[in-house]
Amino acid sequence: VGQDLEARANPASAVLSVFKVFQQELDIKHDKYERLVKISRDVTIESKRTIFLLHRVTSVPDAEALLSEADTKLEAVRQKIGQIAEELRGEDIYQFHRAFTPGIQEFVEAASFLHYIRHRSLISLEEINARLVFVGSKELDNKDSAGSPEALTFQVTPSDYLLGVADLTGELMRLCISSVGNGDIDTPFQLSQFLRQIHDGFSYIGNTGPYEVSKKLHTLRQSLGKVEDACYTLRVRGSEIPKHMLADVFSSRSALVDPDEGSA
Amino acid sequence: VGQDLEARANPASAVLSVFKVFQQELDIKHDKYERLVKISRDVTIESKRTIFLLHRVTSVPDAEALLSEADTKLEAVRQKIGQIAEELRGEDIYQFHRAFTPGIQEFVEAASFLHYIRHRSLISLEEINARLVFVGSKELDNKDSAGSPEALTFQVTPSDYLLGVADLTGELMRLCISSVGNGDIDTPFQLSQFLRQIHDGFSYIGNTGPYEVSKKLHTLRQSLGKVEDACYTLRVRGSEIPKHMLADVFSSRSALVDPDEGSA
Amino acid sequence: MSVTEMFSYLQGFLSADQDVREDIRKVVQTLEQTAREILTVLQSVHQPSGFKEIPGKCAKARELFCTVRTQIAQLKTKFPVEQYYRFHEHWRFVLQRLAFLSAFVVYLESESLVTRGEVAQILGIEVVQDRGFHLDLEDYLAGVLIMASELSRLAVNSVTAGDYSRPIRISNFINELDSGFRLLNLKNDPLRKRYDGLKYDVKKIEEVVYDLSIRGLAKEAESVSDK
Amino acid sequence: MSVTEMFSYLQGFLSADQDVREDIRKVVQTLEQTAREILTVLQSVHQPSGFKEIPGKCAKARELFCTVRTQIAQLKTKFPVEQYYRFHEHWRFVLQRLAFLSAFVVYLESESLVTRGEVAQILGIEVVQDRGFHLDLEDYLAGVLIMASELSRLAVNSVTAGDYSRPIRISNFINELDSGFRLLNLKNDPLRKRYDGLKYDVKKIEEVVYDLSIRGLAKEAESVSDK
Amino acid sequence: MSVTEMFSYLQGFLSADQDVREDIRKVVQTLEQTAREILTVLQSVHQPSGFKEIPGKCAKARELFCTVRTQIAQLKTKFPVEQYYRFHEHWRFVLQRLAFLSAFVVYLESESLVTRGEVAQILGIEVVQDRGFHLDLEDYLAGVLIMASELSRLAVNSVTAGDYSRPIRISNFINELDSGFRLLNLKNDPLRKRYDGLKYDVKKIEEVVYDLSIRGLAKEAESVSDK
Amino acid sequence: MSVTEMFSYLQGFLSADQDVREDIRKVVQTLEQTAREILTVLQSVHQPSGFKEIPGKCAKARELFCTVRTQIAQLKTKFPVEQYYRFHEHWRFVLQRLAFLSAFVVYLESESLVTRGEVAQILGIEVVQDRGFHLDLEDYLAGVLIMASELSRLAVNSVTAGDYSRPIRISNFINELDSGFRLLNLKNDPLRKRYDGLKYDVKKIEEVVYDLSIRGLAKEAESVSDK
Amino acid sequence: MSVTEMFSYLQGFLSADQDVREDIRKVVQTLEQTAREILTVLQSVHQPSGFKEIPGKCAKARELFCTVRTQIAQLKTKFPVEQYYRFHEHWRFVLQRLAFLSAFVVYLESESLVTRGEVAQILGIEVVQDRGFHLDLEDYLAGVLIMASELSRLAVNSVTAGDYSRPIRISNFINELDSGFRLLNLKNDPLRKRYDGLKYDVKKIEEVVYDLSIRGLAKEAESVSDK
Amino acid sequence: MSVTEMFSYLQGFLSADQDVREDIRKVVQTLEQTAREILTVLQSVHQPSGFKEIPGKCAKARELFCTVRTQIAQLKTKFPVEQYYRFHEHWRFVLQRLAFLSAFVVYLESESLVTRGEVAQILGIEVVQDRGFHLDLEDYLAGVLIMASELSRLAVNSVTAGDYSRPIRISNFINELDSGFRLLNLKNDPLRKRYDGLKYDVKKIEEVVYDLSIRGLAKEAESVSDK
Ligand SMILES: [Mn+2]
Ligand SMILES: [Mn+2]
Repeated sequence: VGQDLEARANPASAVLSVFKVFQQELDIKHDKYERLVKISRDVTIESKRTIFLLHRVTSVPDAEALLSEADTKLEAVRQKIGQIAEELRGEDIYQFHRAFTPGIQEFVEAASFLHYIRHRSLISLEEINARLVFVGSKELDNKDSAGSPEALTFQVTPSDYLLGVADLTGELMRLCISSVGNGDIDTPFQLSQFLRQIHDGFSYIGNTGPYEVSKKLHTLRQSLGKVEDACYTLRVRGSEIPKHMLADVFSSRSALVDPDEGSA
Repeated sequence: VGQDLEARANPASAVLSVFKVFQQELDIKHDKYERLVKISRDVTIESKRTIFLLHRVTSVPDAEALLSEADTKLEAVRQKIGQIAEELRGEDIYQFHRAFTPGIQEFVEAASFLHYIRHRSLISLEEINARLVFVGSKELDNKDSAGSPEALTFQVTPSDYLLGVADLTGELMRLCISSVGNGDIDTPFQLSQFLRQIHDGFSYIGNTGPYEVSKKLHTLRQSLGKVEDACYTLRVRGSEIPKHMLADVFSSRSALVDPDEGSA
Repeated sequence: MSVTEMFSYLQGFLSADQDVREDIRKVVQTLEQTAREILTVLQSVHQPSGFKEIPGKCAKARELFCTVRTQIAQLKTKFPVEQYYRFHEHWRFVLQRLAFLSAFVVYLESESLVTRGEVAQILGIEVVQDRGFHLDLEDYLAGVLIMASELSRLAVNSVTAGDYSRPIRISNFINELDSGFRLLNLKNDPLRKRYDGLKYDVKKIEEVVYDLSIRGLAKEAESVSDK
Repeated sequence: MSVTEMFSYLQGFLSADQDVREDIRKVVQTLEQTAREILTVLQSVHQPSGFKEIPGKCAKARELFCTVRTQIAQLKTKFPVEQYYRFHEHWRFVLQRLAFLSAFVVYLESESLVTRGEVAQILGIEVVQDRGFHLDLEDYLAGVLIMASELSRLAVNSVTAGDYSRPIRISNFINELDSGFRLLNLKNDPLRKRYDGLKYDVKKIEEVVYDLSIRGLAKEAESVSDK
Repeated sequence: MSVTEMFSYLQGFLSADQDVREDIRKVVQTLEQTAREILTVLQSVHQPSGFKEIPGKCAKARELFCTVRTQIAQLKTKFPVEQYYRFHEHWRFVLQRLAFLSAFVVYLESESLVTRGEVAQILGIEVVQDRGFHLDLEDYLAGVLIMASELSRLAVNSVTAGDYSRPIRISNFINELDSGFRLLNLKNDPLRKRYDGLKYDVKKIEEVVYDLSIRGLAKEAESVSDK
Repeated sequence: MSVTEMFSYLQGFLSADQDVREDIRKVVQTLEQTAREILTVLQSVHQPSGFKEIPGKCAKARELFCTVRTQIAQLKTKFPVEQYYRFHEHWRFVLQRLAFLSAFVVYLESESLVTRGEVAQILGIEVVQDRGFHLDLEDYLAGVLIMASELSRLAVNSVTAGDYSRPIRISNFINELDSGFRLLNLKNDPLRKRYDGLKYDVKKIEEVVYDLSIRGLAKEAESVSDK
Repeated sequence: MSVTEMFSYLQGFLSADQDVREDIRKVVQTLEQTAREILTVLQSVHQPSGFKEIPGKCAKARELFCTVRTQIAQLKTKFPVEQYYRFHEHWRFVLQRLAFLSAFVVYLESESLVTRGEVAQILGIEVVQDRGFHLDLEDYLAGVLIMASELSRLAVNSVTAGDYSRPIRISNFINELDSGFRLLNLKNDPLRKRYDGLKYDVKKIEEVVYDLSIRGLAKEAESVSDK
Repeated sequence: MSVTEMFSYLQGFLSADQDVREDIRKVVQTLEQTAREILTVLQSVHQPSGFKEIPGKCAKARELFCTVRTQIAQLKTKFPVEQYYRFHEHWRFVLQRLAFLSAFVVYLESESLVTRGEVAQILGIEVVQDRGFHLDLEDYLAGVLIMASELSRLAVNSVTAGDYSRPIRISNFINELDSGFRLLNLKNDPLRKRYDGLKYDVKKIEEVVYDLSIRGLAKEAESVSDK
């Protein structure tokens, strides 16, 4: 490499020999950064696909099968995050944060979406982080279980968690509109309640959070508005039932008036 | 996958079965796009490193060795571009152009920089493209030469070429300033001549070129200004020689007044 | 070759490119004009009076698609076929509109989803990229989504026109379409945004069907169509 | 844990983060104040009168670095050591200035390039990341580059002050530095921009040496320093 | 002529231009004030109580248009007539508002589309450019589109006020307008964007008519109007 | 006085200014915290369950306004009263939020528009500038407009919660507000942009009233409130 | 006249307008091409070899201005003369470039400031608006400012080419220009921004003259030109 | 008070505010005109011929400052004194220019740094805010920094005019100024950015002194001034 030519020219130069070390240090850092960017892109794409998969939940009969498929997909994403953790082993994670923050936010979005669909609650930062513990460097490779059982952990930052949850609200809004379209009137009311809680949470945090959160607040407010509008429409139209051929409705569309049977 | 659950739900649905095909087609396309983005990032980084290497040419004694090292580096970049070409085999290259254009522009910048240093001229689009012909899918693997000798080519677009050359001017400016610092007064005048030609070329093209070129024109103009200023300074200070102890200068810094001995 | 010659050569290339684009723009304008005319023909189906004339309107639209084919044939001559995506942006918008109009005509005629192949045939273009000027999958899908939104409007206007069975058929059709789209992994692009709109169309149609149900009009409609 | 509780918890985290940043900002302000004082002490070397007093000025600056060490010691207590890069932006600027001042003092004292270790020692911090509050390589390099630009100014002012040998020594030093920097592959970041500035410093110094050469003052200088 | 004399002379032109713009701005402000007053008068038609008073409100608005004509007459005196487009931006916004208000008054009076000529007459200006201060075609169309959006609001409020026939008439009118606009080949400019909004107005009004239909209120309305 | 002495003296002013700003920032932060708490309290009125508890929530908010008054009292002590506009930007945002919250509480309590004087009283500040720390007219108006948008949301959620009369009252209120704003000649500033949003709120609420009217729920609501 | 007829009729106006703009765009493109050719010719004066050929280059440019006049003559036929400002944006950019090129040629020929009248004559247009297609004052001034920046580059390159007297003449010229511009009361518009750039040109040229003066080259230049 | 009455009343405030701003803008325009005239007078010091006439030019400028005082006196009458910062942006720019011009005159007269008090006196305003219309510290400092950049230009032009001692005096003065500024703890605002420019002025002037030194012209200058 060029440095050798240099060094040959000034064999005694102390300056050149330290700069050779600097060159290596910088290159190693940049290479690591690049690798992290690439893994992060993979994490983003696979998380997005998981979210798409989860939206199919309102249109398939066997929701459980779909959810377990989502589990599998997220497990693959988790493995990718394991690679990130591997790269960050012994590093200050904030040093390379910009490289992988988009991917992690998308993962939070996907994981919290799955969690909501399954449990109708908000996954906590702790729950997310608890899943990002990796044992050994090749956790999947079970034959090697005798190897070093040193636990490797990845810690999602509160900011990334918040940003992921902010994006989650957009997906919840989509889920809400789909639910109405599929004749499920229970889910929209549940979702409006849940979204309102998240909205109130974010407005409680206000401008003390990271700058990007404030930017996403507007979209969040819009999503909440759409969900509230959907509930409003359901209520308004529901008001008409008693006046027109009520029996008919009961017989043909019982699901509509029995809120306990919504697709949970 | 989720589509199977869907399909099982509506086994007879023609719509679902065609959308299953669509899903595949889209995923394949997006995956290819992603791969191209990643290769392009590699091309960018390696090209940039080649450019850094080439800037060392003014400070090493054996320029040839350094240039051949740059050749080796660019050959590696070329191989990466071969991978791009492989991905694009049979595709309309403009379909994925946005994925790899940054890398290709950086490659043009590096290749034209090397060419200028070696030949003191502007490499043409044809010369660049002529090098991007790849024989067989694994050109390096010479054992396999009996395999299909199908030639794979990559065509740099005129726009990418122009954008790369626009960036080249920044590197030439840096080379010029370094040359002055290294006491080489021949190169700056050569460079100012060359840069002026490129500048006049770009201003001849004017706003008929792609939008990004117009944006880079301002930087190009600034680089030219810096080079012209450097030449101006050399000329102005040169004007003082005859009046003060001329002999001294001849003996101690003969290189300065003998423009034929500049480091070519 | 001197730098000046090289830039002259490049300038030649750029000028040629601009000329090609100029030519394309002109043909695309005529296409847009025809597309607006087809739309005007088909818009009448939203009028109470227009429901009976659907076959006639479709025929009329089919005729205008001849003009479209001629215009697209001209468009094809304006640039090398392998550079489709270089100029894609110029006709993408109108092609999506035309895909929509094709899909709408086919739906009105047969209440079925037009295939990509059928659209290609109606427009006189290819399905597969390597065979020439073709219909990009995304553009086909965009056209289908525009139709979905038009159908939600049609469902509303059908009721106004006193046709209570059509909304129910539209509902079934749109639901199937929705299931199809759910299979796709879209990027954050205009298509994704349009697809988000589909949910609102589905919702709107569901509301129409609901309104019919609670008034017993849906049943009435079914029994009518059963006959 | 309810959503409200979760957000309260997060809000707590965010508030804590803001408090930490507030604390850091305050200490950093005192550091900036001290850095400006050191700079004022060292600036006098550019004055014709200042040249003889260099050792005294350096000693004075060394004293002020004690204050710096105390202040950095305080800074270290404000945040968990493993979160260095989380708050890096807050002190990056002043740390580069301090690296520059350290490098400048060392150069004035011994005409040699300060090592990263020496800077760390002067500032009372670590070189290696895992050992605690450290000097980032990029920040060290930035400091060195600021010094290079100061040296080009010093070369000019040395001539004004009648010292013709110093520019030549500076020239040799800067050339070696330039060779060193050429080995690095920098990203398109502020450091790269600063490094581009080095070329102008080298050029300026070369011009000074040239001016001395053509007037025979360079030789004079050498013979003086040879004695 | 020296450079100084030349520039003194040129400054005269610049001052004159600035004075003209200042004068125009002042008259335009009074126009905006009057436009807001007319709007306030016409807004009352959205109130349940306002429906009966439409003729009175229109008469009131017509009176205020006298003031508008006086103000525009003043505006005309502020600049040479052939420099209309030089200062167009100053009054374009208010002229579009006034075109909207004219169109709205005329619709409320006669349920017909105001022509460009009628707007020009109401505002006391010309239609064709060569005859003086005129109403630009784009500004007329913008005014008509603002009215369309006002009518979709009126359709909603008519129902609230218990007038079930007006929405149906508005629906027909807006559909006609929509067909009309489809004949136009608009550029990608603010007008085009405004026109894209028209389809939401059309849809909204169709939904109002739908709501009336499915509840049998539309027929009721017809039978009322038949009497 | 030497230059050094002069600048040392000037630095005193700069430090004082920075200290004042630092102090202001800190108090403003506590104000923002309290404002967010009040918002959290009041936002619960959008919950279906929250409707019955409005008086309680208002009382709770009123209590928190005591804290606000204390905090503003502190703020007042941080700078000379005649320099209000020098530091205006620091509290402008939170003051607009507080004006909104005051207006919202007053509306929830009495369904009337808070006056600028009342807001001033709730916040413990003056209306007129010469009497001390005051509420700028633009800030009061901004607060009122934020409330308008909150009320359009409330109208929607009232219906969801089964309260059909509140939207009608909100509609009347907002219409009055809209007429009021039309009297103002606003500059092209952030306030104007906010005001442009008011027409969407008006339209939104009108549509809610429409939905109630067409289903006969508006009448029902009236008869309920008549009792 | 039905709405359809009315809009068909209006479409005629829109088409006509679009055709006019299309025509203008085409001619403007040819003008831009010629302007770029003139620029290429004149830019060679920056080459060391180009200095002797200035008269030849100017003659060459003058020839190309014939083409410009023909093209502008064509441009004039494309639209009614009183609609100059309607389409001004289409040619404003190229007209400023041409004003610059005219000013540059005149300066190279006679080292004097071109008047607005001379530019108009070179381009074959009018000075005063009422007499037809004219050169707007702002466009003339923009052209002059572009030339000022070209002259500061020329001053530098003159020295490189060994011509030491030209920069001094340029310096006087630019200073006069600067005084002239200081008489103008410019608005806060693009022209003002361009004018702010002039002071950098002035400073740059002063530094060139300084470099010559301190080396005694200015005197030399004077004595040469005295002969 | 009804909402309408309330808003009518509020409109009174808004109108008054707009009138005040309009009045301020007009007076500020006359101030800008006078400032440009003073600048033109002082610019002549950069001309070789201008060096002898400095006292005369300063006297001329002093006269024009009378006009400035009259205009500022008018400005003061346009708004209540305690609302200085409400309208500060309107005159901030011109006040900085005037502070620069005052500083430049004082420097040319006495080669000393004008104090804030002196500037205030020249402009007929107060130093301390509580005593009325005053000179903000930041505006004073901005004016001083503009002068520094003018002095670096003056150093260059002095050499051209053959005055070799002035650059050395300017160098000392600017160095003192630089030390002064280093005592200030500036925020990250426009002033800070301007201050960052000071180091380029310092460097430029040092290079001028260097050029004089290496050619033995500095000594010559000293011996001249010694006499
Ligand atoms: Mn998402
Ligand atoms: Mn580059």
